[in-house]
Amino acid sequence: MSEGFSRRSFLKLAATAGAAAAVPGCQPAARKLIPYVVPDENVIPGVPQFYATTCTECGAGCGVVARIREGRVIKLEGNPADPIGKGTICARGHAALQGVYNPDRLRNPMRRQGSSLKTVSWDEAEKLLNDALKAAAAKGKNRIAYLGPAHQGPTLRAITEAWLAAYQSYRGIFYEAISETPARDAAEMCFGQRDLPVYHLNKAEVLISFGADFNETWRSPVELGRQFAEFRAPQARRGKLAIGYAYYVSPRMNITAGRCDEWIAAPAGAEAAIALSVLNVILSQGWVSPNAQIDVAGLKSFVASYDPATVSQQTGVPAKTIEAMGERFGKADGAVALAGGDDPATHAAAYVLNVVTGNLGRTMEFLEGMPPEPETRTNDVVAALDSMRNGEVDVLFINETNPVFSMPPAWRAAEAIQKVPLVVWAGGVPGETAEYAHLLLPLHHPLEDWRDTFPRAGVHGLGQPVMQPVFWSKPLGDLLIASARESGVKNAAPWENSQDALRTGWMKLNPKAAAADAEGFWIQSLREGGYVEPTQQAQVKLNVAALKTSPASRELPKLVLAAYPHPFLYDGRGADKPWLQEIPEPVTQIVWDSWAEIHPETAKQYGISKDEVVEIRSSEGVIKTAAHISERVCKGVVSVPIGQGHTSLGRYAKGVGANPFVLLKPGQFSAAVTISPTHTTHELATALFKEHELGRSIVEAQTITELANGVKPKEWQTDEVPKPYEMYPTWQYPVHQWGMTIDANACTGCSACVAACYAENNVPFVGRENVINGRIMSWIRLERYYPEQKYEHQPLLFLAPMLCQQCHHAPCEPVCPVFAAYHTQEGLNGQVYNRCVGTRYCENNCPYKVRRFNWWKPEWPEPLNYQLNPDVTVRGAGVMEKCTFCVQRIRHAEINAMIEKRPVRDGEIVPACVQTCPTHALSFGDMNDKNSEMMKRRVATNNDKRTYRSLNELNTQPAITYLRELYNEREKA
Amino acid sequence: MNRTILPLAAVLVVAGLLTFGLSQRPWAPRADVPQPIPFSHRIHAGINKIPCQYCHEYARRSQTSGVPPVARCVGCHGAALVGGLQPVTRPWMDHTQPPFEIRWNRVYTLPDFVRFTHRPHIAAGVACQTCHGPVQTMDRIEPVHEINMGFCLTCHTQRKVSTDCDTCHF
Amino acid sequence: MAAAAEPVSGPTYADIDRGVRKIMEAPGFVYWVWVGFCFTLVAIAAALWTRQIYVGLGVTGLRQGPMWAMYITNFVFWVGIAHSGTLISAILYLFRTRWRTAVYRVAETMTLFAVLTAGLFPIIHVGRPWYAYWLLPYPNERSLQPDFRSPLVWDAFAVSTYLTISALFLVMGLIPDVANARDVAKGWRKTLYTILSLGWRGTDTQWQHWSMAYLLLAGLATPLVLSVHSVVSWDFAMAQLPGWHSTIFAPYFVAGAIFSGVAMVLTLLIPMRKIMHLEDLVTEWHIDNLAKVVLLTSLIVSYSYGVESFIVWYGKDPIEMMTFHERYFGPHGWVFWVCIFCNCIAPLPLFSPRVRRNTVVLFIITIFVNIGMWFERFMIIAVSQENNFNPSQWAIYHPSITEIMITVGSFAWFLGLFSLFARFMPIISMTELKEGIHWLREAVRDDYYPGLK
Amino acid sequence: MSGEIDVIGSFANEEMCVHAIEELKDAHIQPTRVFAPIPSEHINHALGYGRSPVRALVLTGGITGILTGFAVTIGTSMEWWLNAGGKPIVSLPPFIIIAFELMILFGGTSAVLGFLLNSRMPQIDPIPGYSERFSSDRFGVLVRCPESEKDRVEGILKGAGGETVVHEAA
Repeated sequence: MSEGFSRRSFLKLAATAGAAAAVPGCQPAARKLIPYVVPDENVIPGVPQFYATTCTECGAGCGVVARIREGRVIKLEGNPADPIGKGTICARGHAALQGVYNPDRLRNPMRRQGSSLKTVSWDEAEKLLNDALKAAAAKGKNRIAYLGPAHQGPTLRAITEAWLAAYQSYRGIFYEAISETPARDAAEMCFGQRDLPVYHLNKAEVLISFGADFNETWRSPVELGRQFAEFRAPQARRGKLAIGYAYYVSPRMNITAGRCDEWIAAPAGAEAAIALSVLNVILSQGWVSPNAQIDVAGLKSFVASYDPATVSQQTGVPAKTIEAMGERFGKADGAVALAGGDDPATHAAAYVLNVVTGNLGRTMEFLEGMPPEPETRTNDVVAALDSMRNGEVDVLFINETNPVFSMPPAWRAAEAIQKVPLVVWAGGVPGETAEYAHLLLPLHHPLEDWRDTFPRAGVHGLGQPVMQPVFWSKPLGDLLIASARESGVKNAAPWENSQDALRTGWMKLNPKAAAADAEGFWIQSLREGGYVEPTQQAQVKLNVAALKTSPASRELPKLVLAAYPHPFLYDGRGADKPWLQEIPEPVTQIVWDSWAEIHPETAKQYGISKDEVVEIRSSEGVIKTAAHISERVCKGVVSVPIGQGHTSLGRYAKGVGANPFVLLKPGQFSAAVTISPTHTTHELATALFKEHELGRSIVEAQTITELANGVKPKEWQTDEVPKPYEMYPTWQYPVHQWGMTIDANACTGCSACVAACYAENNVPFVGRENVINGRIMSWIRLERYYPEQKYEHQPLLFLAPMLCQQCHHAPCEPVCPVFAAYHTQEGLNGQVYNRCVGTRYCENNCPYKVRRFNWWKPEWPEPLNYQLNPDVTVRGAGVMEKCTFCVQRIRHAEINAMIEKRPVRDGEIVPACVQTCPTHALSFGDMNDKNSEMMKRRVATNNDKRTYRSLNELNTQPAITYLRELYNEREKA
Repeated sequence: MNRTILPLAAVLVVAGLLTFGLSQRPWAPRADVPQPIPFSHRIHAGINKIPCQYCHEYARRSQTSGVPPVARCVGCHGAALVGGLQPVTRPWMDHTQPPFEIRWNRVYTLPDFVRFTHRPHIAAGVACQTCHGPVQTMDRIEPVHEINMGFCLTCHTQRKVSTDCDTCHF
Repeated sequence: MAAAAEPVSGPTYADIDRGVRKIMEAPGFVYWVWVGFCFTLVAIAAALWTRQIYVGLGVTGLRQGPMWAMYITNFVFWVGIAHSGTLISAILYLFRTRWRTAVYRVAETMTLFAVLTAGLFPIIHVGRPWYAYWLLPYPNERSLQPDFRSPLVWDAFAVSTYLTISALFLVMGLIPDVANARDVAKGWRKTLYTILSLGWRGTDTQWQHWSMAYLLLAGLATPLVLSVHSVVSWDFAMAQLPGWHSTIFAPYFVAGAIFSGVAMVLTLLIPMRKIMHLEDLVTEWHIDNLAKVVLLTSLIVSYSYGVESFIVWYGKDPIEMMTFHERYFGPHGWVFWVCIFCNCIAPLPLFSPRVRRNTVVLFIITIFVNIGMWFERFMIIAVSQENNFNPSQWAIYHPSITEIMITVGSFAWFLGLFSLFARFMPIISMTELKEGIHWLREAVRDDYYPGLK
Repeated sequence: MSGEIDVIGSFANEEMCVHAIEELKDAHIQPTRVFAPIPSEHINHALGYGRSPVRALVLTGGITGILTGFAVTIGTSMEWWLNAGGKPIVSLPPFIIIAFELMILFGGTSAVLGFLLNSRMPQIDPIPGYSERFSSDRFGVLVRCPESEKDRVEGILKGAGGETVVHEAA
């Protein structure tokens, strides 16, 4: 960003450009043209720029490329140079934009006076902070506390620690509500070191996940999702076409479980027992790999009390199932066990499972040079809270973290914070904790700031600001460095500012070490968004001696709460972003709410009906939320997603749903609860109505055996149309004929495509009421169907993205009276928004129901509208809209090709959904070009035997061809 | 007979006037837009033969042609200091505006559901004057052609380039 | 030809004139209260519509899935109502049906106002009503015209043609009667009737051309009326939605239209006859014949229901079968059973002449038919969409207050206009009653039906 | 012109009116104008009228409608050549519907226009000899004749059962 481009001019320009490009049809366009005074060499108005940076929405640290138009970041896409995301990001990554442009972001420093907040200047605010810090430091050591998120990057971490040191404090608390501590504890127990392993699911053929939702929030979902898709892709194994066999053990069937072959319904807290029991089976059956070189006999005592029969009795999981899991896992050529959740025993069991079957170093490996443990240990967190409560802390600086919302009630965080004389909260959207702050400081959003990430050994992400700040905020690093300098301690912060700090730290990575090349390295790192260095496997050995005693099994209460992170809202930090609120949770398809998922039998037992508000009470607290009755949750379990129930955090989060943290004991995500119906109902908003496909070929699935034998699945044998039936001469598409191939088998339900579409195409979000009223606007949705009982074999879920099929015999087109819906010369199902009268006949006649009508004038509260893509019309009220394979991108590529006098290259055009799909389930290309990647995909490795077209019997000739979902036949129980 | 014809004639006259009045599109933007600076394209592009894209430098690279930055004006007019052009003495000084920030009034506006891009048009060798008229003869820019869909189509049809709707509407 | 001087019994020309002119006298207070009530409802509906235009169709209960519901139901309902008018005035005219003379003007007026009401609904229904004119071809700089392959364009043509032709037909028939009224009227009414009568004097040449024009109009209106509801039915039949995509729709809709329309004629006629004391002119003989038409068309409609379901069952298309299963037993299944009761069962008592002659019972039956036929359209339009191809997108439609009030407003609009017309225009054709005075007298002389003096 | 008078016979019913016309015809007197409250084929027949030219007009109108229908639909479809759902550009079956509707529309309007033109309507000027009862319950036969013929005509009319009025011709 050039110096001459001031914040003020940005806002002005953004306002003008925004108004000119993005207002709905009937408003007058901006009538003023304000040129630059001095033009920025790098900025061409109307041409996007791309900056590589990193995503900090979770700890995975994917690299992203930000697309900038006229100084505004309008879209995030994965950085292809990044080894984690490999050019893709998840829904949460996309929604980072709504963090930048969140209308509820703190706009300027504020000070609490009495019950009201008063705007103060930065000078005033900083003086207040620094004076308090100096006074506190003068009083003694450790009178200052810092509370921040664990994944704030090495540089900021260093700055924070230097700042604390300048004021003689070591109370830096780096807190994550959903903690990796159990996994590290288990690693310490098993291997004597606290690093976490990295996984290679793609190298396995059997996978067991004990509650690790690796497609949603666990560790690095984009990377693991990609590996999982590879694991599930059909490939020849031992001369047979096979796909990986996946088990998922958890109280609730989440979307990760839904993509596995078997979901083992276990009550919350029973995962460890089952994991140990599987280990028991493997050890007792001797399916131990000779390569593992471990003392099997020594391990047997570790699992002694967990023979399948006993565990079956405790948990209700059939012994036969456990034995089958053990057998598959033990005999597999490459297997991986993953563990999530709060119980170190589960993690330990999973590690041991991987080790004994010889998969250490294969599907699971430890690397040298892993980043240090980012989280503060629980004991230290509690100690810090205690000292606050005892009045031993004078200044508490909170960065983004929301302890009041996410800490267990037993810790009484709010009470502790209230005891601190000066609470400084710094961040974006003020949440519950900010309510207790005396001073509120707006921080740069990570996309406006310099930062680095160090997600795992060998991967360093470098983030640069991609735009000028939207509000009157400051970077946290700068703030802390300046503050540290104020302390008077010499060389307290040996950096000029946070950029300098980042650069200083970054230069240590320079492999050439020659100072002369420093600038080149820096520029290259900036350009690539980071630096990747080769890694080395760490030599770790299972410490059998530490595993002598069998872990005690958790007691399983009669009714147990299973709280789990919402796939998009995570621990609640996503709740302020309307996209994440509006993208349906993939299994329940519920939006803008929290819910208590209860098995029908349990519901009957407690007299709970659908959508009835239930009161869930544990020893810690009580919440009320609506019941969602589903067979996809274990009996005797109440499953509540974490993330909602905010009483603050902006207009989109406030007052939505309930917060299950209230019910939890420290370090646990399950709790014994009682549940009682309240006889009031609260409709859970969902965009999908029927659960079953009713025998229609919308999402098809087949077993791997059927695929190998070239047999069509039984359920959909009748829909075959022998040849495309044409009543009229076939329409020719001489130049291009755009099409898509969607591998339903690779779809993990992560919904990144949905988020990408929202971002790219200016799709408005509508809110809960409108979703209930059937007015959700997303152009692409995950079509989720549950299997019906009547078939012998069925996958756990039918799942495929459903978007406009761009039919060549489009039912929507000839019914449009005004040619608003028509077929373009390149085979697209065009929609001319300005021609649309709004008869809605097209949507009536669309069998896929993928057209969306603007029931209201779409609204993006300022400054969310800055995110709007100026290349796409914002549709006004009364207009039908739909997916056009991102026609603006097609047009852009075609213009480029035309100017360069060459044909459009395969892969040059990538619609937003295709671009972002972590598993590459979607691919786009020219159907005229048989060599395009997309067309090849339809025929590659038996894929020709699993192609289908959605609702083929209607002969709509869609341009989208799906590849059937694949699954393994299960043994009959 | 008069009693029959007169009312009919009155109706016809009113209808004719209405049709004529509405056909003048009273809601359309006015053609003669005053500008904050008496900048003359005639002097710059006509007499001094400065190429269009010298100032409207983004036209070949972007969708917008770009309004020249003040620095571009200073580039030539500032050279007067070394004996080149006469400096403009800013007779346009408008104290209601921030210094150096010229708020031009738009002459050409397109509805935002039309995606017009200068780049391919320049690449295809379409002269600026094709749409903007003989700018080099105008002191103050006035629209010569009403830039509507019919205008675009005439040219697209003649040049046998795409007239598919989604070339411009998406 | 009967001898010239034969003394006549029964009503004379003058009796007819007297009877009709009496209606056209200045109406009383109650009448104005009623008209005021109607137009207040219209004003409420208009206000709600204005709001709908301003904020968007979100104020309706429409949603993903049922994108068409109450508004289009109303459209089809009102077009259907219109049809009986043309049937009675044009088709029965061509057949020289005797009993039509007294009731045809009522039916035709109803036609005009029903089409007028119906024509509003597509405009109310669309997302951007200010562009609704794009459905009709007109010269423009884009040279872009509607897609004539779209059933909605056929609809636009059919309905606007229907509106024009039925208005012309009504006006044509009115001219001699308005001239009649002109000759006795005073004040502003005289001016009004003078203008509307276009200088009609009943001369031989006027009658000669009038007769031919009227006959030809009737001849043109006959295929038109059949085409209009066929076209309306194709709005649905051309779509591939199960429950819509059916070849029997055209005759099925036409029969339904006549059924509902004749019922509506009776609904209007029975109270009007009572209130305005028209028993002399609109005799029970007329009513009886109308009731017979209701019965006949009811049987056709019942048959259509049977055939529709039979085809689905016989076709064994699983998706269609499921749609029909949902239609009968789904969340909106009650709509189907309301239709069955109102349209198939309630008219059955009309087999009895006693019921046909009992105006109270007949009135109740016609109300049932009106309700039933409204729900039939609702069932076809909304309920079919609720159970579309993609089960995940199934949805239940709940009308919003806006839609309900606009629907109520449309009835008020129709009744208000009709009431105004009935008191200010000759609502009974004097010309045709006179023309067919023999039949009227016969009905009286035979004393077949009491009621005439 | 002077000396011409209008003799108007007024009859209570159609039969008498027809009778009077026939009587006049027998006396080689052509009734100038007949007023009737109802359309009567008998009167037309008695007057010796043939088929109305409205027929031909309606036929022309109908054919014009069909041709317009096909011209508009085919012409405008060919102009843009837009593919909708893979259907042919010139899809005759739907165009037949448009042509049919236009046939009715044009035919119907021609019928009304034909009627108006042929019967010289709208006409505000009074028609000589018209009496208000002729729109109600009387049939009138007007004979314009020289004053000399008055008695004979009056005699015939009265003989047919009418009451007569004599006016000076306008």
